[in-house]
Amino acid sequence: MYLNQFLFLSAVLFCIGVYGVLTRKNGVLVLMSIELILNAVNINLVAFGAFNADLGGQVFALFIIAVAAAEVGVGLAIVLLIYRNRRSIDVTEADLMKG
Amino acid sequence: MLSLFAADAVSAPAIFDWVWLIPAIMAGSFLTILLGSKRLKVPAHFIGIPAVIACLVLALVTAFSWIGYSSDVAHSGEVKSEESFGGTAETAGAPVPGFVDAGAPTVACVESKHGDDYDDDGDHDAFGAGELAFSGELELAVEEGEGGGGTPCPVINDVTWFSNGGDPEDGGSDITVGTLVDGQSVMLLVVVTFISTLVHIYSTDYVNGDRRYTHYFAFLSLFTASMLFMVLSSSTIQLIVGWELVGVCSFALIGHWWEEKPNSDAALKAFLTNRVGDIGLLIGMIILYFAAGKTFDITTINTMAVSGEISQNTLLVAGLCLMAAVMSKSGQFVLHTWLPDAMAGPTPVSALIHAATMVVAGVYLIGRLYAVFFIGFGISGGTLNAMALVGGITCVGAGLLAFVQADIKKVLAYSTVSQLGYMVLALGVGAYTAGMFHLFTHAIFKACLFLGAGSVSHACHHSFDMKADMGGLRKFMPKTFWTFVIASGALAGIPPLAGFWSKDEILVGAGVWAGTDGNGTFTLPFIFGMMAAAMTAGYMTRVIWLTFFGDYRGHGVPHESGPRITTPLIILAVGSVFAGFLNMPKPFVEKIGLPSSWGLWFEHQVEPAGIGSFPAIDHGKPSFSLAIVATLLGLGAAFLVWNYYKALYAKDHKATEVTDGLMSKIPLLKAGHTMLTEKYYLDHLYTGAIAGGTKGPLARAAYWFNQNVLDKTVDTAGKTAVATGRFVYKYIDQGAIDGAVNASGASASGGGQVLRRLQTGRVRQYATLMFGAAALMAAVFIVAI
Amino acid sequence: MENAFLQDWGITIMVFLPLVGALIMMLIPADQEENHKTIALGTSLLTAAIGFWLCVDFWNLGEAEWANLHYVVDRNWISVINAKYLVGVDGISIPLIALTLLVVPLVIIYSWNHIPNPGNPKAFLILILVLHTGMLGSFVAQDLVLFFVFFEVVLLPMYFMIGVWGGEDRLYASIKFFLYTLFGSALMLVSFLALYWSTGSDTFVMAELAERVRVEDVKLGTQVLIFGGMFMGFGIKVPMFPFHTWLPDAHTQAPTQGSVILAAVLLKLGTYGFIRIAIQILPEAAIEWAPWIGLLAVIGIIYGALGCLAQTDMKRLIAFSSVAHMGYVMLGIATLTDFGMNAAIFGMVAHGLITGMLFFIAGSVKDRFHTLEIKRLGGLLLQAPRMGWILGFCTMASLGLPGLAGFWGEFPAILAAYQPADGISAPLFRVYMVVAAIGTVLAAGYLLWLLQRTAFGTPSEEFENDPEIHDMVFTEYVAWVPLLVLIVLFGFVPHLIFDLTDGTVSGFADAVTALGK
Amino acid sequence: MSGTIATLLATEIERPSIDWHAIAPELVLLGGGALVTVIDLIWLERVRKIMPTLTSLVFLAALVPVLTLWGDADALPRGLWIIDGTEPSAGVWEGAYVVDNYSLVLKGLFLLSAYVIVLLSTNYMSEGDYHDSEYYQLISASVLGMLVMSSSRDLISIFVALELVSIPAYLMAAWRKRDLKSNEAGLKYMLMGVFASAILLYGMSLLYGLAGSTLLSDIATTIDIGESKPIITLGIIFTIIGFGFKVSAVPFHTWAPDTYEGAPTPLTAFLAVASKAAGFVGLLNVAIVAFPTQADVVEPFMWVLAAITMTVGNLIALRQTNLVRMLAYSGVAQAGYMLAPLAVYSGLEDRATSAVVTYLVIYAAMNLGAFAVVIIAARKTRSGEITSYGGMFNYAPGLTVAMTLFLFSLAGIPPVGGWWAKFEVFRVLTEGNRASGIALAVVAAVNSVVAAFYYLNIAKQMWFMPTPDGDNSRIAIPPALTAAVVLTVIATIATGVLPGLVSDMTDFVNVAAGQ
Repeated sequence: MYLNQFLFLSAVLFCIGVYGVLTRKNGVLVLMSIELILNAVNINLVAFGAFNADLGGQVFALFIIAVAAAEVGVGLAIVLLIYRNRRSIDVTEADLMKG
Repeated sequence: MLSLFAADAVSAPAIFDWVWLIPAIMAGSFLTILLGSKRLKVPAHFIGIPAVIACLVLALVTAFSWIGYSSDVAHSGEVKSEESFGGTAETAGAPVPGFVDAGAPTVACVESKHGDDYDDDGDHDAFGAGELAFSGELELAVEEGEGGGGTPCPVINDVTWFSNGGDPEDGGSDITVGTLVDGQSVMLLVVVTFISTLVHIYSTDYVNGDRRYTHYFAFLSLFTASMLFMVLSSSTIQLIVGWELVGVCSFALIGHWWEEKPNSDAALKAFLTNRVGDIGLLIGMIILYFAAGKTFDITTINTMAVSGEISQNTLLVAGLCLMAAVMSKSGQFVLHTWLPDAMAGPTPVSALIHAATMVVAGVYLIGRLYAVFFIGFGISGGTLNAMALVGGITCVGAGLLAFVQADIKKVLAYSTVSQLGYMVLALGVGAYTAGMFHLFTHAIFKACLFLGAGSVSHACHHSFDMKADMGGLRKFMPKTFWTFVIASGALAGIPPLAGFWSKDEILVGAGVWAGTDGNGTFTLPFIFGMMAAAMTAGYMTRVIWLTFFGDYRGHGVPHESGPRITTPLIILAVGSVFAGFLNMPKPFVEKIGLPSSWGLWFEHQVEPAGIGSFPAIDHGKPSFSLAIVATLLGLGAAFLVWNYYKALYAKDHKATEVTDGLMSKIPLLKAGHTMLTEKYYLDHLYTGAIAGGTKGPLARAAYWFNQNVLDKTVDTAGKTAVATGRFVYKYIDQGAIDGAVNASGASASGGGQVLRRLQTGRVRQYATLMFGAAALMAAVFIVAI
Repeated sequence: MENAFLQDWGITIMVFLPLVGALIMMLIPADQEENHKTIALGTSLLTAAIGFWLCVDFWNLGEAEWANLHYVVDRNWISVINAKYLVGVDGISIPLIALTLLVVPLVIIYSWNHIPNPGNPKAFLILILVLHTGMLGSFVAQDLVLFFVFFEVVLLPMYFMIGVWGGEDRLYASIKFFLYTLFGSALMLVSFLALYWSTGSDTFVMAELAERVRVEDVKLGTQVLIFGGMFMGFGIKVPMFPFHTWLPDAHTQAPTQGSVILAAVLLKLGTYGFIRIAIQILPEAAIEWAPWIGLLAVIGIIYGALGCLAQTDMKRLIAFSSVAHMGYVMLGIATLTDFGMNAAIFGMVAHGLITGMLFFIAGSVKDRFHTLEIKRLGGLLLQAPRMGWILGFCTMASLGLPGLAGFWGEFPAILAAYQPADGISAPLFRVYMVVAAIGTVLAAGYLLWLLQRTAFGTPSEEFENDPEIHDMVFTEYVAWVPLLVLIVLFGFVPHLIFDLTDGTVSGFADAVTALGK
Repeated sequence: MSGTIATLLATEIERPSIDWHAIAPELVLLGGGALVTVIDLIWLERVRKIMPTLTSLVFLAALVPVLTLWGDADALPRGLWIIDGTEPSAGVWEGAYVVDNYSLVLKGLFLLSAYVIVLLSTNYMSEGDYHDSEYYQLISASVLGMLVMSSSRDLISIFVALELVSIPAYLMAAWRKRDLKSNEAGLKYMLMGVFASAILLYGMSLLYGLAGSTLLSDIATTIDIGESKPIITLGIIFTIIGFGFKVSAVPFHTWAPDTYEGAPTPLTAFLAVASKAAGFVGLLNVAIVAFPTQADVVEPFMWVLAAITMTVGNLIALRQTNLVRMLAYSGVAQAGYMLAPLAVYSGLEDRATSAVVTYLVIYAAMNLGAFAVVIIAARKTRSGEITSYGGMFNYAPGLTVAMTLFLFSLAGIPPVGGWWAKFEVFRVLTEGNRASGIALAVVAAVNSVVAAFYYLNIAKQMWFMPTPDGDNSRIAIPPALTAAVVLTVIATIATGVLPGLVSDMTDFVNVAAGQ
């Protein structure tokens, strides 16, 4: 396997994730898109770690997984909160404050 | 310093060290009146009159001391001068290097001055009082000297007021004040205190009951003090100070009745016109300051001018600048317009300030810095120069204007302008003594005329309108009449009254008439002078007729004024008769069998001939034929006018002007007459230019003037300035400059408004912006780096 | 020798005492108005006592010593940039310090019964005291950073004074004042820093910097640029044309006390800065800039006068006259000669006294007539004769009448322009001289016109029988008389100031001369 | 295999000796926070009243080891492990966690800011219907993240610290559960935050890949291998963007105004001061420690970022009508000034760091003060509109004076602190005598004038305008808030009058070496 295959995969995932963040209205989907980006990062890290024969990349990836879980947890909580007050999880509707 | 001179040198009388007391007394009088009069419940004149009399006494003592001193010097000098002619300088008593003009026994008057500057802290007390009380360092340099040529040097008492820019050696300069006593200043000292005394006395009656009686006397005192301060100046900066102070007093007194706008307008006009001239004064003095090696000292400047250390070009430029000051202060064309307006002030003030003293300050200035003018304008051997020309034009131009005035004071005002022109003309042709002498005699008879006019108006319910409110007054007020006639005669140059002598000498000085040999041949000024001589007699005859002859045209019954008014008139009239005898030509004196020393007595006292600070001038030789011709011209003009009015009277007892005479028939004459009544359109010109550059025909300008400006005679330059000011303020200041500032603020604010639209409130767009910017920047940097 | 106590503490106590007073006042409830006035006055008088003691002690050092810094206190302040708490006074700071010490108590006395709307003497007086500290500090600071801080300290109180107690347009005026000055000082700061870097970056002390500029041989181009930054900073404060537009607004809208302080002291910070900092440190650049400064100065003279002639409001007219008068001061400075700079400092003091007085009068007129519109005024001499005469006196002083203080600021400046320092075009300055001389006519014009329209004539109908219009009151006498006396005193004894400043100024001028040759 | 296991069991691990003193602040905060949580769990409502007190005591307690560490200056810098003299027991992450002057100053700053924020929160939280115990625990957690951040010199720990700072803040932003604005604030902050950290992580992953190490100092030495410049650039820019979000640099600032406005005001203060400071610390760490050789990328990028940040922030702030929003934009602009030294940091790493930290310290004092006043004023006006501050001088003169001082400090006018912060920035910008630096200095100078305009606008409202409802009754200020205002006023004035107080602490030597 070549390193660039992983990097390419990661880049594609990253782009899909970004696309998702920028286009999805559904808050949960946005969070999932971000998860995609984080996984792209993880692939990068693991691949580079292997490439460099360094454990650091994998450790980093583990940390990211753990932190991502916390992030999504909090994120979902907030989305739920929004849903409870607005009966909608369309993030584009939240524009009370602007300017 | 004394040791520089021979052992038998004549020492200057002690009084010369104390002349500073004279202005100081008047300043004290001013302060006392201002602060104390009301509180002490003392009428203001109780303070003012004793003060001014004390000054008069001191001035007279000074004058007699000067006479004695100068004759002592002349006496001791005569002996020496004969020896010194042989070239033995050591016996001349002043073996001072430099400045010795070949042939002429010139005495340097300044060399000893800065020879040894010393701090004299012990002498504080000498100047511990009055306005010369300065704390800190006091440098006292007493300089006394006398020349071998028979004329004493000016006696200067200087204190160093302060130093600026370091010590003199390091390129700094000492600024000194002090007194300079010489013939010219002593003469003015006497004139000012004398006229001032009479005016004080006169005023107690004239302004009796005025609501600002105290204030009036206070300013009279202040004026006298300032005038004396200026007269005694030893440095140009002191002269400037005095010059401005008399201007302010003039301002305050012209505007004495400031409740009425025309009065305050006149005051403003006077002050502002003088300010215009002051530009020249300041610049001229500055040029001289640097040219003479950073000094304001008048004697030094004169000496350096004479010795050629200052180039003639510099002197010319400085002289021209100073001429501007002379033109404004002494009412020369074209800056004379303020002087007739200044008649808005109380009449005694007009007599004192606007006839006898302040207005001659310009003439005095020329005399004070005569070396500068004489050499700068190249008077010696000249035919025409700026000064003589200005003087000539003024004396004729103003004389013409005097013919068309209805207001008696205005006639006198224009006459004053004309006579001041005469004096300037005299100095312009190099007739120094004649100019000064005319100043002297004119002060006396013109003061008499003004006070007489005041007396007349006192009788005629405070009107000055000869045509409407006067006529036939000789029967009601004989004293006023006779004094007025005598003074008019003196003014018109009728022998043997005062004006005759002084005027004659001026005409002689022009050096045109055969055998007079002046400094040059000043043909044009001479013609002007002759014309003015004729005109003077003419318009004074007109005044006398309109005022004292014919029928009384006013209302009520006029009465003679009280003794406090008539006494000064009589004193001045006597003076008008006799003042001229002070400077009779020598040939005449010899011919009538008087001692020779009576001839040119005034000249001997006043003219500092032969000293290093005075230029070598030539004197014209008197001519009987010229005197006769000039007198005949005057008498002829008077005769014509007299007959004109007599004929008029025969037709209509109340008439004052011919309504269908030649004036109205011949267009040219009519235009000329209009020209005169409109005062040569000078006021129109100034104001017209301001108000929008009206360039229409003269008549339209006149009409416009009559309609719009007559009751709004704001100072001429003022209005342009105001208009310009408005324009600049509105469009440049508030428009462009301020606008730019405000606009940049507005655009910042507008930019903020636009940028706010970025903040849509939609999180998706935020994310897009964030990632878009990130991607864009990454792309740019990757490509660029 | 300096008094030992003054040597150690004199300046510091003088500068910070007002601040202590202000702190005490902060702790006292606002409704005890009398207490506040008493404390404020007491503080300012105490400050004045110490300050004048210092001045007298300085005077007694003798003329030879006046050129040097005295009572120097040198402490580390900000060690990372080696900025110091370095204060001291010499001949050119003493006159301005004395002026400040005099004016502030007078203003507080005047405030006794002239607290402008909306009242609240506590805050008002605290602001004056804070201003006091800032102004004194600026005049004693010998370190650029310290100077900068004091220079800026005066901003705040003045801003609020205009904004809270000002006239109808106060908001606009106060913000304009603030932003203009801030803009100038931002550039000034940048130029200070540039100076710091270009001279080896280890000192902000003015005298040392002057020395270093010479030793390090800083390039002329750099010097000129740095001078340019200072020029903006000081020029706005002066204010010089064309940065003057804040001044008329600020003056017009400020309460009387604010106007007086602004005219009497604040404007001088700019001109003082020019002499003390710009010229002392960068004489070479000063020669390059002199023609431009001179040009702007004479433009200011004429322009200010024209501005005055266009005014319909008494206070605004006086404000514009400041532009013209400061033009003379700047002309004097631009000559870079000792005579000119002496005149400039004299002009600062004279303008402070005279224009300060004029603003006092304008304030009192406003108090009585509730308007300053010249058209509606008139006949002041009839209704309040003493005030009218004082107005007349002040206009005379302001137009430069010899024998009064104004003359000595104006005439020597014009005189010095005839022969500027070596290296500066004399013909050019002679043209400036003529223009400046013409300015004196215009000055007479607008001032007398003002006098005529307000003091002369008869009162208009609306005020004819107004019972509110009365002559001067006690506090006005107390506040005004010292100023009037000094106007006369300095007119007759100008060397009180000239002698003081001469030594220091000659030193600066000699540095210029040495370069110009 | 078993042998291996046996060997493993038998082998004594040489446990690196941990420098407990060095990490004591974190430990105290961690332990204290845990203790507070336990107390809350046990006694519930009964201890609710004392929660803020307890939390603030925890912060102060954590400050003690910071001070002792500072006092033991000779032992600095120190790391997680004790390094004995003879044989360095190099741990895996040797150099990943550094306690030096720089980090100690920041720790002190974070703890004190947190203390003030607790003071600000006390009344706000207890008077609303909020879960205040949890709030304080979240704050403790977030502050712990900040402490870690200031010592972190490793990508992993920086990331963890960043998330530790952020995640509690997401929750707190949405704390007013029933308030739609607060929900929205939390949502926007959270979504943007996680997106930004995702981008940050992607950048970090690239950097890691090229350097082969997560340690910043390793990255500094190994990254400079020419051929992968585009990747390095991408990595650097993405990494910086992650922090750029945190410090609300334009154009990553968009969340800030909305979140500031919607979130509970004390939390806003927290975000504007502490959280932003944490972002700057991260930024400084990577820029100074990891990218000293990459100045050709970082500097221009920072230049652009600084210039547009201060300009856009100021211009938009000019048009704000809501005070909190205006403060948000002002904070954006202030971030621009703080970014500016990084535009010229190469060769001046220590000086740039000093300038930024000095700015952070002074900014914390003045901005917290401003928020304190906003919180107090809101108790009366119940509005965030700038116009509602009209006439405040009449009913709360002391507060008005305090607010004025904060505003003038923010505008950078002596003698209050802000001037020195700006001065330091200007000093760094002009120091190298580089055109870019001077140009940025001019931009900053012009901006500070623009900024003065809107700060003055508030001062104007308070001093010059009438009270909108005409109610000039005095307002009662709770002691906690009074204390907060007094503390911040003192700090603001002291830093301005005696800048040495800050500068002597922030005069760092050799930050980059982490030694």
